[in-house]
Amino acid sequence: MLLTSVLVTFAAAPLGLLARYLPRPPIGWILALLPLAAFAAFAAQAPAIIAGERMSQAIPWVAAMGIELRFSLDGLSLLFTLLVSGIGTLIFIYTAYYLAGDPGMGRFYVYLTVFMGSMLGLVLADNVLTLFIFWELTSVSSYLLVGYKHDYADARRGAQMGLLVTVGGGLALLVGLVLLSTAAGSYTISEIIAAGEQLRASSLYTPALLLIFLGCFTKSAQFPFHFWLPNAMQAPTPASAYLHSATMVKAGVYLLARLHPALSETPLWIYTLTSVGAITMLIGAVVANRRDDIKGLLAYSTISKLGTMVLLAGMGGPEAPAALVATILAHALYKGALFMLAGAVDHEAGTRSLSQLGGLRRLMPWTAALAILSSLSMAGVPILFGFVAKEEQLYAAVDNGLPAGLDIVVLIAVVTSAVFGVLYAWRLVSGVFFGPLGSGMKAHVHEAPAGMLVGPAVLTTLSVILPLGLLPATAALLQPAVNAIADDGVKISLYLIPSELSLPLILSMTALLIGAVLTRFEPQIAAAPSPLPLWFNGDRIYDAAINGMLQGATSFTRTLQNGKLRSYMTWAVLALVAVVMPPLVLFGFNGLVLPNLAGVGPFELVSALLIPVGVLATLRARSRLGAIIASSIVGAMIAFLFVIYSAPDLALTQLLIETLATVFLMLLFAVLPVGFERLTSDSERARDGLIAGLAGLMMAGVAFAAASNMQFASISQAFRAESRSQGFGDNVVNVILVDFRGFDTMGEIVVLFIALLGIYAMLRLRPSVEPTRDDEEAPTPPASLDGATPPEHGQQEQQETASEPWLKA
Amino acid sequence: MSAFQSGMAILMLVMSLSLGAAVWRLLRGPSIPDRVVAFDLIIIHLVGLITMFVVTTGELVLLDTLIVISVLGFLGTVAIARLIEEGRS
Amino acid sequence: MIWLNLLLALTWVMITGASGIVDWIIGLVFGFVILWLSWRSFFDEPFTLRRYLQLRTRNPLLTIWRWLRFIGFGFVEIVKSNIAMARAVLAPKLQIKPGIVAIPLDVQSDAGITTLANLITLTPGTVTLDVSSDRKTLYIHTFSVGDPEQLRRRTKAEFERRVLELLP
Amino acid sequence: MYDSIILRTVARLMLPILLLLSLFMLVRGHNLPGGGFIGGLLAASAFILQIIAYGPVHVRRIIPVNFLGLAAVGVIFAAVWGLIGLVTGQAYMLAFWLKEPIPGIGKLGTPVLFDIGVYLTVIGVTTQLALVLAEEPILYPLRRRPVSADRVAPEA
Amino acid sequence: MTPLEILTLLITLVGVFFIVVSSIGLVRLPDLYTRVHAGGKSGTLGIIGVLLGAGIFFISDLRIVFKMLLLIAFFFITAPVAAHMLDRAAFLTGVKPMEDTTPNELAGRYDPETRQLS
Amino acid sequence: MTLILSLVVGTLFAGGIYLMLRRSVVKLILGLVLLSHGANLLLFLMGDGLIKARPPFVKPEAGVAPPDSADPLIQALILTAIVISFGLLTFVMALAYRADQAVESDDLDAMTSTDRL
Amino acid sequence: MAHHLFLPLIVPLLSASVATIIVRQHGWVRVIAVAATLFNLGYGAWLLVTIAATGRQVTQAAGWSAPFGITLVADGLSAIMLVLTALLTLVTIGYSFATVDARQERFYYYPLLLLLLFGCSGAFLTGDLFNLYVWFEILLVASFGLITLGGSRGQLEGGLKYVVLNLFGSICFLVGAGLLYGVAGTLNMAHLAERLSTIQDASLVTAVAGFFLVAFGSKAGLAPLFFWLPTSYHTPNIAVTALFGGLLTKVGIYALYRVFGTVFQSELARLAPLILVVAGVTMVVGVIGAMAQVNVRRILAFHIVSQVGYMAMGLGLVSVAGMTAGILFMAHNIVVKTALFLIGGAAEHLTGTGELKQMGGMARREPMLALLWLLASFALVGVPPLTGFFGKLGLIQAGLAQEQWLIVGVAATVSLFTLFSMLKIWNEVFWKKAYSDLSAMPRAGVGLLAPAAVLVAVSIAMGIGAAPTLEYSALAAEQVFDTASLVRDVCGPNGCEAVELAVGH
Ligand code: NA
Ligand code: NA
Repeated sequence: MLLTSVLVTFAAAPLGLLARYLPRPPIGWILALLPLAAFAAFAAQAPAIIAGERMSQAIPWVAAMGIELRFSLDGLSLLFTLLVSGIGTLIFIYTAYYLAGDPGMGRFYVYLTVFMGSMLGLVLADNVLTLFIFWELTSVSSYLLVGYKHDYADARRGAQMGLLVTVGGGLALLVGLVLLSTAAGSYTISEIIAAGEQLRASSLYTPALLLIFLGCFTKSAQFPFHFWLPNAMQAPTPASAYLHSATMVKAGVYLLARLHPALSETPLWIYTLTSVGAITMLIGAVVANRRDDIKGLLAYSTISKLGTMVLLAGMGGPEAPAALVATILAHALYKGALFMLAGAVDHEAGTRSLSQLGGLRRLMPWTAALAILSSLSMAGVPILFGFVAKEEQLYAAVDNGLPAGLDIVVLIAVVTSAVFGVLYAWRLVSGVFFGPLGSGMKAHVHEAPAGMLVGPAVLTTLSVILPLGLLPATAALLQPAVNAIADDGVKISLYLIPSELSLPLILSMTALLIGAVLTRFEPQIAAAPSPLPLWFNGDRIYDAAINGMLQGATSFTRTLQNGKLRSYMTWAVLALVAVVMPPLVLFGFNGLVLPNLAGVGPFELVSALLIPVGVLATLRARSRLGAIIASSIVGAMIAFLFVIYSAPDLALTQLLIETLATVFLMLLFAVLPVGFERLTSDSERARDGLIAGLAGLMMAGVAFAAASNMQFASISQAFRAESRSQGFGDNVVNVILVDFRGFDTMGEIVVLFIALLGIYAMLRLRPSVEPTRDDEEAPTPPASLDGATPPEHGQQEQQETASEPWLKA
Repeated sequence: MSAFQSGMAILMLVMSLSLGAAVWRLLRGPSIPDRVVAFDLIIIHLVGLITMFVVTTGELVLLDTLIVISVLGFLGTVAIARLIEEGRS
Repeated sequence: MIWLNLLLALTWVMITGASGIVDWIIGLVFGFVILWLSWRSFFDEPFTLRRYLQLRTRNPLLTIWRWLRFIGFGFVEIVKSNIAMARAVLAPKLQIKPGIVAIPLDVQSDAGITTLANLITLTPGTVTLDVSSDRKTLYIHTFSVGDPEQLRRRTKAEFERRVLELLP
Repeated sequence: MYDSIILRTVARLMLPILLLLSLFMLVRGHNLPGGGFIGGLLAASAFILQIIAYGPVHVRRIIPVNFLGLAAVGVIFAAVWGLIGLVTGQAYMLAFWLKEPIPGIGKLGTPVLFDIGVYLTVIGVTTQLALVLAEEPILYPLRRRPVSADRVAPEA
Repeated sequence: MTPLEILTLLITLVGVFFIVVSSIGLVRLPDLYTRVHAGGKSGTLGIIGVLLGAGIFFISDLRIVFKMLLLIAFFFITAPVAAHMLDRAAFLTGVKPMEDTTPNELAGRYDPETRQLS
Repeated sequence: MTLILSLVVGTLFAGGIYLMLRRSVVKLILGLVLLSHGANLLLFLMGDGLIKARPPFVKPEAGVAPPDSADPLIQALILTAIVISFGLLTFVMALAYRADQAVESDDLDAMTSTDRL
Repeated sequence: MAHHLFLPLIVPLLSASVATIIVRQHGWVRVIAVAATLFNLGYGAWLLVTIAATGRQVTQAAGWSAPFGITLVADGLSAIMLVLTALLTLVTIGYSFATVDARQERFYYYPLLLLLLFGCSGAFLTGDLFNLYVWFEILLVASFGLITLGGSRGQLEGGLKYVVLNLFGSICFLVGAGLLYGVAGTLNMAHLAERLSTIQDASLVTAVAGFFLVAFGSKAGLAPLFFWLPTSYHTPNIAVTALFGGLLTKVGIYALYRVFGTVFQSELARLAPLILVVAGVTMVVGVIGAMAQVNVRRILAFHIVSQVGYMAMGLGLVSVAGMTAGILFMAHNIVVKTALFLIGGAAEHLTGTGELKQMGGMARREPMLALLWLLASFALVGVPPLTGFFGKLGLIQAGLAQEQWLIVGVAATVSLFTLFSMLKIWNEVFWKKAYSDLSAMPRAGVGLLAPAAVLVAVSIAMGIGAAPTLEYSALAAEQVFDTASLVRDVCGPNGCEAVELAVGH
């Protein structure tokens, strides 16, 4: 069933394209059946899970890499699957209204469905690599959703930013997970968790954990990676509501919670998560109060809450797991609703700016009512579920597992964030729904279509009714999740009114009070100087990093890939020297004795020495022709050496080729300017001379070392012996060429043949801008250049086409 | 080494030195045709040296290279001379 | 052409060093194929058997004799020329007064002009520089020009006459 | 107009001689220096000498061979004999020899035929290359650029 | 030494002598046109001498003798052509003859455009 | 002689590389030519020693090539390499010529357009 | 004796030669090209299965016993490369039908493609070092012809650098082969492995191995030898770029795997740190270059360089796991890279330019093309469950297993930058609004889409079927390292020293 749910979701994704042909609200209700079915299926498992069962399912995939499609459903997974599919159902309905008439709606549903499948896979996965695969898929589908309105630069930027940050973190996560699995000896999550003791003792623990943190922090928008989340608000609101508040951003928290039993309670875990979580929580809370855009406000409040969750995951203490689970649920309920309502407002009023909105409570009464209730939940006002969760947070904060000193700091931070939470909830409500009518709104604003309010209504209702009598049931549902996080029998007990006047309750009330008081000073707070230095702005750093990288890359590439062949050649030669020279010098001359020069005949010596002379002449030649002739002497002398040293075939071939090459070279280059221009400076020459000299010395060394270091008998003896008897030829070289190694020769003539084709095409097929005379038509010679006929034949014949192929005839 | 071979060896050495002189002209120029004349003469030297080498060693197989070398010496000289003309600017 | 074919066959037999009847036949066949291939470099008209078999020389023996005599003459001239050359080159002080002299031509055939030019080049003190485009003048470079007129006369008398005999 | 009578006459004379020499190199290459490559290159040299003396147009006219096609045929000719081995269920290029040597030529077998393929390919490739290169300035006369005098070595 | 060897040595000596002469000529002579004399004449005779020497040495093997004769003929035919080509190329590319080259009846006879020689 | 020829190989490589580091296309080609000469000569040294006047041909009387004759295999390899590098070099020549023509300069540093940023 | 190994060589060769002769009959030439390539594809697939079932396939050219004759050996790696080469060529030919103009066809475009196929297939099959050199030259010169075909200024300029630098690499190869023959006296790879395994400690052989490292590294495009690639790959026909982009550098990698995995085993261990450094630098430099570029094909070209670094990493880890991952990565990259070039090229073909700043609006105009691009680029970046992920994961796992933290870190980081520059193309070409009215632009027909779609489908199939793909890669990697069985297969049970020159064993 687990596997089926994930696979069916993916398989059903193309169904979303139906919306392309029917971009009207009813399609949303139809398509919502898919997440609804999933919700129903998971909900059906709830009793069993509550009863303490655990479902598992696995099919092998790439066993050799440790990848196995292993899924398992426990309390934590159940909570998330219910959130994903439940809120998914509402979003699916909402979308059809929000995007009504948009031709891209089909695409949007496809992305949404893929996302849902990925998210389900992620929370169900019981194999780290499978988890990672779905993790990445959520990033990708999120990218497509954020960039849905890709005609706008901001949408592209937001999408790209989110993807780069989350994928970057994902890569770290991947390495971390592999390390973790290496340490645990298994890729199965449940087995990894079981190996907690062993893991914490492993030397891989620290690197693995840091890398996993990186993955979780980027995904869950923790400081300093939080900046991508507000930019992801470029997504159409359904996506924001679904991904960026209710589900995907919690993936990082989910993973921390999932690994909590195995990896927590070390200083690294505690301090990192506590500090990052607390900072994120505070920054989010503060900045949310400075945003004018309602989605921006909600995004920062989400960041703040994510920080809270990470803090709860890290701080330890008996209440923290329960508080974490409650917070996840509460946040999903009110934030999902608020986002959808913000979308409704945007949809109807045509703006999301607080300064341009106002007084909508009369024009959009239902929206206003739902928004107010959810905001109260967000503010933690009693009898709403947000209050219950906040109580839990404060309990956890009061009774945290941190060392003295730090515990107080964390407590203060939690309270402070609660204060700010009241403040931004108030800003949202008062700014949008109260006061005079906003200035920047559309002319005739009216209530959003009912379908658009279904989702918010359901979620808000839950926020309201859960505390009204369903708390035990909720607690029962959440208990298995808590068990998954904290295996040592931590009990979750949710309550609306505590039995006694406890410190958390006092703190909660105090925070509400202070928050209420501070609402008086809201304009001053919004206008107050930023608590963070100006440069310390994720957006700006991101942009600067991107630009800096591009500029750096450009100037680096310009320098390196500068288009100059000689510079590339220099690299190549230096590479050769660098690779060959050290081993040659170190080991190449082992056991060599200096050669005996006595057997060298004077006339061979003269011939051999004429080669360097020819080389030198080629180098020093000041005209092309001079250089060509000088170099051909080199070839001739080499051929001569071949003759003397018993290689007549070689000498003949060498000479023939040498001559033909010279002729070809002359044919092509004799017509160009004859003299060489002086193009390089003396210092360049000196440098090149040094490089060339070094390489030459190395070649001499390696040649001599190899020629004096023949350790094995060559196979050529067999050819000498068998040339006549088996190859029926006396010229051993030729027998090798046409028989023993005739296959080489075949390749060789093919090389010639291909070279001909290439040269022919290159010379005759010109780009159309150049004067073109293609193909084999024989050229008509201009009178000045070529003698067409020998004089004694008198009359000039009519030009035949030389392509007259007797071969074809 | 027999007296005959010694004699030939001396002659070959002389030829080698003479070859050096021709190469000197090749390097010295000054004009391109000067170099080509030297090239032609160098080929002649090589033919001569190989002939004498064959006479001393009796390795007749090497003799067959002479024809080709001569042909190529001619072809090369003529080609260069001809193309120098084409290329005059 | 058949003569040339025979000549090629002879060459074949000589360089392969096998002189059986089969070798002659192969030489003839190869020669024929080669001549057929290079036919158009000798004749304007396409290959015909009649043209191939046509004999130009009436008295082959006489021709051969004349050629041999000519070669002998040439050889002697060449040796003379080289001794003169060696003297000039090896003299402690170079004494050369070069000049370029035009010589009017009577020979008109390609082969004749070429033979004459080569002969001039190989013989004392002179190198053929070029032939005028109307093939009426031969330009020669001479090592030590005395009287240009005398040079012209001598060349025509000693060399061109002999060449004209063979190749008009 | 390049028209040295002397060169042309000699070049014409050389054509059959060099071709004969090239066949000689081909035929006896299995036993003495030579072979398909050397023979082919020599034959190509014979044609190239004609190109030098007469120019490519004339050579195209007097030797109306599609050399590119010849090269292709040479490759096919060289490759195809190897198939005998393959179709008889043995290795490609396995040598098959006639029992008795052909008088005047020597022992004949598929390696010799292969060598002929090499010969044809080399002739085709080399001659066609020379022709194409020699035709180049005729088809595309070069636009000359002035080179400032002070930067050029004062030679030639 | 057999008489054959002596003869070979002598003829080869003559050949080498002339080749050396041509080399010296190449080095010593003042301008290209005179150097062509050295290369074209002495070089040719020299190589012919050397080839002849070899021909005599291998006189018993007619095949070799013939090859040597073929080579000699080849040099006879081609060496002057090379000399002619070089002189002509030099003249056309503006290689100046030495100063007291008189008369110079070729001067100005080439058409600069068509390179036709009148 | 091996040592001397090794040094000769070294000069060929040094000269070739130096020429290839110049800016003229013709020098580039000549550099390649020298380099392939160097490679061929180096290969030649890798045979069974430098053997004078004993080419690998079957002696009619023996029926085999003398065991101390020159290494036939390395000769065959060099021959193959020579021919291959002929094909490639010709290609380079034609290409360099065409590039020269298209750019209207034989300065390699003028041929940087495809890397321009 | 598996004489059938000659078929994938002879068929393209003869087809190419015949096609050259009848080059003016375009229709027939196309038929020949497709038929020959299909044959190779089918044969490759058959060989893939056969090798999995019965192991290495060996035959001897002209029947001469190894190590005297030239051995053809096909193992898993050969078969993978063979089949991918044929697939790529086939796809490219299909794409060429829609994009290559008739003039180029007349100038031997298809024969050259077939000859490239011939050269690559030969390189993958030969078991002889010098013969490998010959095959390298064949495929190089065919690639020279293709890259300059068309003769535009860019092609000539880029082509010159391509050719010259590759020739330098070839010379290094030749010298290396010569030196190795000098030292070890043989050319057969099995025999070489047998002989060199008796020299365990560092020696001259290590220096000789350096020549091969430079030679193959330069074909593969490793730093600092890659410069020829970005300068030339964006200049020819799109189809040619696509084929080269997918295939050619991988031939260099193949040779590195083959020669260092089999012949130079102890040298490989010695040079491993160097190879890893080179791999890392290559990844980084390549991706930096890609970030700097503003042209579709030039970005992709630099990516080739960067990704070759990953394949080199697979070698540098000196383990079966590393090479397995390397082979997997290579197979993935061959397919995906070509797909990307084909898709980006299609956009270029339709828009008439490859400059990012002049393109746009393709996502709306050509959604199918956009989808293909998205899939292919995510595959390239390594987004699971597309192919690239498994290669990357394999490398990371193998790297961590060898405790090579640094290279793993570099590999992971570089893939993020790869994503970044791929997004650049996606943003500029597909997502961004068109600058002008695209309604006059031609539509992407089947001819443009189908070839890329085939490759993307293959990539997805390789991702879903990652298990068998990985298993085969592992088999291939094991075969590369298993010299003992290689010697047995090639020279018989007594080893190569015991063989005498004769026809057959
Ligand atoms: Na753009
Ligand atoms: Na764009």
